[in-house]
Amino acid sequence: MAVEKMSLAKALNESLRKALDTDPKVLVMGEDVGKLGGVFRITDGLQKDFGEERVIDTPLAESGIVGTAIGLALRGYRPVVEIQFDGFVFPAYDQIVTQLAKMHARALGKVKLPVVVRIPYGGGIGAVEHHSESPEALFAHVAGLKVVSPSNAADGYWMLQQAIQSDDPVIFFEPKRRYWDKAEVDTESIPDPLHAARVARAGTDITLAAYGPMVKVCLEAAAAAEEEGKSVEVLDLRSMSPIDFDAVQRSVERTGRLVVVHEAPVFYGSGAEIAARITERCFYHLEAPVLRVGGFHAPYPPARLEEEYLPGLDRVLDAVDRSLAY
Amino acid sequence: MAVEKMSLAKALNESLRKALDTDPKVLVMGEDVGKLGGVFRITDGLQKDFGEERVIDTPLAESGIVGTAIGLALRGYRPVVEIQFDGFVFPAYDQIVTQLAKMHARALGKVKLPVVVRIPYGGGIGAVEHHSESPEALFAHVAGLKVVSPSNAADGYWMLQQAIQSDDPVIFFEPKRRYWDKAEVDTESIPDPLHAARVARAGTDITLAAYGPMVKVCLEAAAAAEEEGKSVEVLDLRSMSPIDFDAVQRSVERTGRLVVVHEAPVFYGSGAEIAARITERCFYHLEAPVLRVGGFHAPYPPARLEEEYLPGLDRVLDAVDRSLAY
Amino acid sequence: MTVENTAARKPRRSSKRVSAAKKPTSSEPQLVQLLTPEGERVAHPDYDHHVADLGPEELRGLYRDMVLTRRFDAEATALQRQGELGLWASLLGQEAAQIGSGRALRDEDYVFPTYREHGVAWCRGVDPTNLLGMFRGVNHGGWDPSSNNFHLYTIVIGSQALHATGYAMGVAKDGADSAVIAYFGDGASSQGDVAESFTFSAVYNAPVVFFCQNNQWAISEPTERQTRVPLYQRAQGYGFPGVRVDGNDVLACLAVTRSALERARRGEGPTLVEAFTYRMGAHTTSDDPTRYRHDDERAAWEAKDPILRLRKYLADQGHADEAFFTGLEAESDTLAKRVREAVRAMPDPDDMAIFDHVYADGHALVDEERAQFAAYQASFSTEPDGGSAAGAEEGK
Amino acid sequence: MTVENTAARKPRRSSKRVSAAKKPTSSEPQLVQLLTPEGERVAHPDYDHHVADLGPEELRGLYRDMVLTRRFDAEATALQRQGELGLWASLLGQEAAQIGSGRALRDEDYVFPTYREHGVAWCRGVDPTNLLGMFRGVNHGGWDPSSNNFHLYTIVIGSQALHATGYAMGVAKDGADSAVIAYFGDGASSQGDVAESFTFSAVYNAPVVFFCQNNQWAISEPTERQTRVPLYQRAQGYGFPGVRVDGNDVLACLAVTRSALERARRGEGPTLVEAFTYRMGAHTTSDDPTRYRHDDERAAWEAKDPILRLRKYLADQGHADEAFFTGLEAESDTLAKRVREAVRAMPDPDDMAIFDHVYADGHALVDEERAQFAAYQASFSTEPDGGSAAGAEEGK
Ligand SMILES: Cc1ncc(C[n+]2csc(CCOP(=O)(O)OP(=O)(O)O)c2C)c(N)n1
Ligand SMILES: Cc1ncc(C[n+]2csc(CCOP(=O)(O)OP(=O)(O)O)c2C)c(N)n1
Ligand SMILES: [Mg+2]
Ligand SMILES: [Mg+2]
Repeated sequence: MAVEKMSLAKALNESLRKALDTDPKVLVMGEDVGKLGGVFRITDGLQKDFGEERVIDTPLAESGIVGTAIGLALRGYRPVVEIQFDGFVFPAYDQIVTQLAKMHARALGKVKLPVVVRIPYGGGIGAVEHHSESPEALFAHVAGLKVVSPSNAADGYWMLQQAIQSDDPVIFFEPKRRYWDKAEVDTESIPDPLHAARVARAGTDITLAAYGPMVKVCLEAAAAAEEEGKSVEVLDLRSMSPIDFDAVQRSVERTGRLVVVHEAPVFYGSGAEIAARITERCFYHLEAPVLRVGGFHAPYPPARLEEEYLPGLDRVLDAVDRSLAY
Repeated sequence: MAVEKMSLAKALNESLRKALDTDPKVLVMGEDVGKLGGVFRITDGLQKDFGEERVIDTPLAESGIVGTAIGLALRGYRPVVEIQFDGFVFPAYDQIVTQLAKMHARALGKVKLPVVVRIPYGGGIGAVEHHSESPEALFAHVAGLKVVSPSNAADGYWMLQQAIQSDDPVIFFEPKRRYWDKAEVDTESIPDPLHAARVARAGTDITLAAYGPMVKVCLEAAAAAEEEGKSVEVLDLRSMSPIDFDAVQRSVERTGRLVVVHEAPVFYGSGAEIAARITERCFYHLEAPVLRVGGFHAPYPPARLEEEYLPGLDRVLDAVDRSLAY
Repeated sequence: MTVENTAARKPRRSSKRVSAAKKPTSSEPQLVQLLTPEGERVAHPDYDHHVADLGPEELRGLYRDMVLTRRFDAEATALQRQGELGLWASLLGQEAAQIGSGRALRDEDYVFPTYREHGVAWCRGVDPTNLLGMFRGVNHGGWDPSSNNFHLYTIVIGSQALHATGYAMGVAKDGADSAVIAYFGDGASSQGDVAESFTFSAVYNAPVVFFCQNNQWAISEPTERQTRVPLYQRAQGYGFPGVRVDGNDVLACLAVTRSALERARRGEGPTLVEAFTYRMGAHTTSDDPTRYRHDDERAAWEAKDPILRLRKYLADQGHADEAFFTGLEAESDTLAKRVREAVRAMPDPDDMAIFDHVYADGHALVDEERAQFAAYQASFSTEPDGGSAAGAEEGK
Repeated sequence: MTVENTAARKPRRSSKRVSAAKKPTSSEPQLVQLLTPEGERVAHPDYDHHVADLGPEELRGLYRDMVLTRRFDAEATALQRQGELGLWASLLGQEAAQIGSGRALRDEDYVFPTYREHGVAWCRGVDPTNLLGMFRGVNHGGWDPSSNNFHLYTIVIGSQALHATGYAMGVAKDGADSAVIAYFGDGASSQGDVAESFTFSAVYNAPVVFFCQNNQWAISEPTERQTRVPLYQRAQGYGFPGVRVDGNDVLACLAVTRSALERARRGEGPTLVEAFTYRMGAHTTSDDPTRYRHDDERAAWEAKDPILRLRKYLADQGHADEAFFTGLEAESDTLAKRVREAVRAMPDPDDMAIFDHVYADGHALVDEERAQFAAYQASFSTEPDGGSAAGAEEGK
């Protein structure tokens, strides 16, 4: 049977397993991805089944992990790299920005860099510093990278398949606090394109655009708003680079209002890009300015404050109300 | 005499000299900053006059440079670090983002990090890869950092003074293709606050907001537009974090139109943040969507294409026309 | 006496490998040891004089430090289980490495720890409860590093080695008669930042000691995933000495660290100390070591316990009587109680603390967001005209 | 014969330092040399057999490689002066290091260069004009690395050491009988990436040779700013061998690199080769070395010229006659002419190339921006209804 209910974590694990099984060039690399199966168990059992040559525990050096993955890609491999937590991607940032993103262009297309960098990201799990960040804008600004984030198990399974099959480097942000959320996964369906947004809930009064962990919050907000008689459309953007602006435009042309929601700080965040572009595209359709709900311009706070820091139901609804009040 | 006409390069050099002279805790560190005086000669003569203990040639390791600067700051020094070119800041990105930006908050204010990271940035000098980039958004998104860029010699002198005196880490972007542009510098005047925007040219029909290398282009565009009977206001933002939104708002409330111009790629760039926020603040004042003129979503191209890639007079005027056509 | 690394030696003698012996190395690493696992004091020509000043009182002091540290650590683990802490990184097994090196420091020396140096913090006089804030989730550290010359815990592994090097460069510039010590783990030794700190400290001859606690594991990865030769040898290639010390021998750790610090203070530059020890517990309370290592390995290291061997020595030498040991137990209980109570009483930070200390000199956007958030929060308040859900509920 | 590093030896003998001798090191570094600056062949027990196969023809081949490379390099410098190139990084003085190591490679071996390995490129059969595109500013490299197993030039120093290591890990996975070589400079040796590549290659036993051209300078910084001991010793601390070779001796460079490559292919893992040489020219055509170094230093190294010593040897041994040398001069002229013409004929890229190859699988925004830019460009076209300035002018 191709349809099974599973958690996002399990879906990602199944997806890696399938990739390793199908393509001998696929490798899984990272810290503790072997026997431990990764700190979130996304690679659980893979080393046991595919061996140490395919599922590789690396030295603790993120630049080294991505740098050697680039070399392996040049040799014809398709490395899927795990960065243990969002806050630890920065030692690899130079390799990602100056090498991984640019080498294809540097070679005028003569080399391809099919490297996936998986990053569990975002807050909500009560963790210590550096374990709850949402740095997606820092990658989406960089040409040469593709940046995506699934919000549910089915997308987790399929988007990871597509990312691995992509000949471009993909930064794959996994919403860690949704790892244990279950959904039906049809491993034989034909998935949406990797970079297409999806209408997660149809509505007519206002559009909420989100991705990753915030899709669930937006769906809850939409349900709550419905009780107040407001019809809220929720778009799951799925991709932060490219962004499916056409889908957002279509929705905003109908609703006339847009709120973008993400965990990352609002300042210079993806909401800014969406607001700027959609305002340009839909200037005469917008009844209110595009509003943004997201993190504050502050380091991700200690765990006991994260409930306040993270955009939740109430903050989303507040923005919906503010938008509708225009 | 306190007023002297000098190049931006010379003004920066004088500013460093004054800081070294005034405060024994100020240090200058970087690759080739000693005998060579830096590849752009911004530190010319400083090691000769202040010695190797104050003007320090470092090993070729940017993470090491910023990381040791942090340690020196903890010891009470005020290091002014030079990154040789924009494209070489990324090996230091981890230290900047996870340490320099966050340590003050981590200590609940009990330590201060008065570190200035000087980065010659932007294109227009016909250089090879990695020597022409504008990565300011990648720093402005990060809380804990301040990000500024002077557009002229007088601001170069004073903003660097202020950055060095700041108890916060400041990423100081120097528009390298303006290094040789001269202006009057009054070394005894009272400067504007570091993060205040400045009206570089008053106008009534439309506002251009820019910083660093693009201010000159915008001023030229404004002059050209005047010949066509359009009154263009040019704001020199000077600071990308914080952004002086009040100043932009004041201007847009008068002109009703805004074009943001920068060299950095438009996608997820500072123009997005400005467009989003100003649209929210000035929703009923805007006669046209905020337009953005900037780099494309592509690696900075080889030198022979940079004239096309860089926003020039014509592309700014085109945006002015498009805005006015709304 | 310099003895061979016993973990590596046994399988060589029996000429077949036992599974727990996971450190086959090409060259036989030298391990500085002054106190055997059996509690026997052995002589070492290079290091004896560094502990010659230790009388019974000082030895009891070291013992007390280790016992109290272990007790504090156990209490913190318990507090995590009880939900009072979100996480705890136990130092169990590494007491000698931390107390030995920590007690080698002078007041004016400066420490850059990782996230596990609770024993070093103890030596610096940092109130143990101060360490718990970040693990409880009420702050990211928050203590004042300059009060005890003990920097904040650093979670991004290896970063602090550069801070230590820079700080030491500053110490040298100041002509101060002090030194700096940077702690990091075997796993962190692979980070480029650590290598760069070796380069910078060597080139500038900075007065810094790199103290690597090789506890054999970086979460699930054995040290072989980081190096194929003993870690202390890394220093050589950068032009400064490296030494491997028995990390479960508090005397040897004290002696070796004192020697390295003196060298630094004399202006002879950096030293790398590899304390060969063992992480007896899980990586953190979130970790499950049964997935990747065998119990027999742990058992082998239990026989080398740092506290037991000093206890034997103290008892054998008549340096401590039963009253001392029972008194210490009572003191441990008191400490544990104090910590427990302090943690439970630790208030959650105010919501608005999110906006505090982002900048030293302020930032317009932070001010704006703070004001907006305050207004937003106030909209849920109980004021009669509040239209929010909270207000409505209160108004029933 | 293993000789002492002569730069360091002289002052020791005279027991006072001359200013040009800027490498006082604690231990006397060993330098592998097979051909003295005077063109004398000296024996070396470890390395002689690695060049035993070289007959007169092969020796003339090495000579020819060095001469043509130098000539190409000089032409490129001239082309920069004439404005045909925006920049040039000259390899002058480093011909032996590059030709020696480059000729040690087999076809199936793979090279990761910096930005200065024009001689290695030559050995790989890369058309020299291919190298000039990036320096002219028409591309960022653009050649196909797999055609000659010669990767693109990498400007961010040190990065490519990791790519080489990863590639070598792949070679090992494939069970292929080949090896990888990574070039970097003395300055780049300080980068964390280089250290991490040492760690990874050692841990995975990757078949990679790290070839460090220590040309004494990193722009204006002498090697002492990067290390206080000879660089080849760095490898030791990571558990693999390091060797210093006379980088101006093409035979020694060939022998040492062959030996290291064979070791890699045998599955014995990485080797660090430090080629002790000298950057005779400026860092690049943008640099002004008079600001930071003395002429006498350059003069001392001129006496060790890599080409001259092989010429002497060839002549002394009767391996080459005057006809060979004059023939080679003519060949050099032809090469220079071909390069000059090719560069001058090198077209500027089409404006729209900005949008090419950003992604392999496309990206909606790139497509959108391409279309917008094309329309914008077209608005300046000469079409009668064009309202732009350009159109108006044309319409006059
Ligand atoms: C740059 C970075 N990458 C990954 C992590 C996640 N992480 C935390 S501790 C740890 C293992 C560290 O091992 P080691 O350095 O040996 O120290 P130990 O925990 O054994 O004391 C890892 C991988 C991190 N904190 N920082
Ligand atoms: C990461 C990085 N930082 C700085 C630079 C600027 N830069 C280019 S070459 C160079 C000196 C490199 O010296 P070395 O490694 O000795 O190589 P050489 O040029 O002598 O061949 C520097 C600092 C760079 N290219 N990359
Ligand atoms: Mg460890
Ligand atoms: Mg060099």
